[in-house]
Amino acid sequence: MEISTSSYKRCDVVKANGRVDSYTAPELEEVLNSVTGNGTYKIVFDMSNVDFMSSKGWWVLIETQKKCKRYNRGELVLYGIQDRIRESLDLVGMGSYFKIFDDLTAAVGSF
Amino acid sequence: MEISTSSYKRCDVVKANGRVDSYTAPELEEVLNSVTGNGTYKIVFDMSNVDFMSSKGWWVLIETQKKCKRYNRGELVLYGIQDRIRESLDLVGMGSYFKIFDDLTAAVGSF
Amino acid sequence: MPTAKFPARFESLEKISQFVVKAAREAGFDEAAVYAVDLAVDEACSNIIEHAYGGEGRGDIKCTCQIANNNLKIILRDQGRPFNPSSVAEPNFGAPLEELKPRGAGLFLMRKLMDEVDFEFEAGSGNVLTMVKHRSK
Amino acid sequence: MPTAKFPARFESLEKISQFVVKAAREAGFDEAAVYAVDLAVDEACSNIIEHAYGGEGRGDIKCTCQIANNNLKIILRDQGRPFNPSSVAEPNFGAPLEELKPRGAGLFLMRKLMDEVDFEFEAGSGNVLTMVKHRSK
Ligand SMILES: Nc1ncnc2c1ncn2[C@@H]1O[C@H](COP(=O)(O)OP(=O)(O)O)[C@@H](O)[C@H]1O
Ligand SMILES: Nc1ncnc2c1ncn2[C@@H]1O[C@H](COP(=O)(O)OP(=O)(O)O)[C@@H](O)[C@H]1O
Repeated sequence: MEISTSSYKRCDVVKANGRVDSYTAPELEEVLNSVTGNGTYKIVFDMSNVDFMSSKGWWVLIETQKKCKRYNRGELVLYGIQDRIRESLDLVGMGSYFKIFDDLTAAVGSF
Repeated sequence: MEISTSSYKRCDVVKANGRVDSYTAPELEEVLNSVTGNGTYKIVFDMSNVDFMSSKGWWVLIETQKKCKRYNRGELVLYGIQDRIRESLDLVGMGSYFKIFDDLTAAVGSF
Repeated sequence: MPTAKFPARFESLEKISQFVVKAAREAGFDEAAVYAVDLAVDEACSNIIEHAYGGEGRGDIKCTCQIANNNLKIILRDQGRPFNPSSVAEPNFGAPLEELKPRGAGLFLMRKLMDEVDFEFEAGSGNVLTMVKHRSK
Repeated sequence: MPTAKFPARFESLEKISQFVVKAAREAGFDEAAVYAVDLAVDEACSNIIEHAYGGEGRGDIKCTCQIANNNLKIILRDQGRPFNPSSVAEPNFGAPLEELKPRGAGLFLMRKLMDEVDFEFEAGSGNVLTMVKHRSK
């Protein structure tokens, strides 16, 4: 898995590539923690190149979402989630905790 | 020429398609006037599908830029400008009046 | 009946994934079903490493894939501590965000993704987790 | 030496463009040079409609394209009022945005884009604008 971050005026876009599982989720957690640690709580998680995501990955996003939404200071939204991954998100019942965008510009433009 | 507008939280994206010349520039002017008339002064002009742009088109953008920048309330930025059109923009000497983005998300994210 | 043994480390998860994805494709599953099997096995193996072994590098995971009729049967064996899944409460994903506790999704997903999920403990041979996916589903 | 006549209306600009683009491609120009010719002719015809005729629907524009050696020569004829280009001041694009006046870009561009730009008035036959683009440039 590789992760890159792009900073915009109102938000950061964190883009992961590849597999998010118990092995790689800590890496994702670290990156997201450094983003929130820098005081950025408006985050787009770009999943367009993520082809596998286990519950460990979702938990990292849920914990980040908690931090972002605290004090109404922001939100983590998802972009580019692949159909089968989205199905598993809904299956596990976590779908309602995230806004999902099909378009990166719309995601960034929502902040 | 066709024109479409997408509204985001901080800005509108106005996308023109085809030819902007003396015949079609008034149409572009009308759309941009209605955007600024609605109180939106942060505008991305999406030129990725514009394949011809005469000085009449540039003047419409310059006049819109004046409105947008007044009172520091906003700005018109360009996205997706094709090489040859960009060359003519620089040639005519108007290049310095516009910020140019290669990426729509970055353009929207700049507001 | 391909079988493979992997060190019980998170690093192995990707290789285990490749192993079961191959079997699921050979079983003629569509990509949605392949992903379901892939994810269920990942969750199961993650639990084995984390909970049965209590951490990385303390044993192996043996994985067997059986294709029969319309079924793919995955058998995962480990030598960790026995586990009684009925002792685990269902996660509560209706709760407000702030109250979510980061656990309980793995088992829940495995059961949703697969048609049969069965944990057994055999003194001597250890834990045997059998998961079956029907092709129709 | 293809020649075509177009009604002096802004609607004609796209057809004039197609006509000269075809000639420029036949002359072997690369796409950057084709665009330069296209743009220069658009600016010129726009001016003929707006300034020489003082509006749409008051005459025609006759366009001739000559390919010779390494040159493309475009001749535009109209029956509008004569024009002395030396009377036109250069635009000032160094000015602050607020002070820019929306005029003077057309002529300026034509001269930058083409190698030769020549306006003549012949009593009887009217205005003749000749623009030449060398292939090398
Ligand atoms: N293979 C296993 N061996 C021992 N305990 C397990 C095993 N799998 C699951 N458990 C127990 O069941 C609980 C729920 O598991 P799971 O739904 O995967 O969530 P999580 O692993 O995220 O806590 C775990 O916290 C653990 O106590
Ligand atoms: N073909 C023409 N016939 C008469 N006057 C012209 C012609 N072309 C240009 N002009 C004059 O020169 C000025 C500058 O022309 P131009 O650089 O194209 O800018 P614009 O047309 O935007 O004013 C025009 O305002 C007009 O007064």
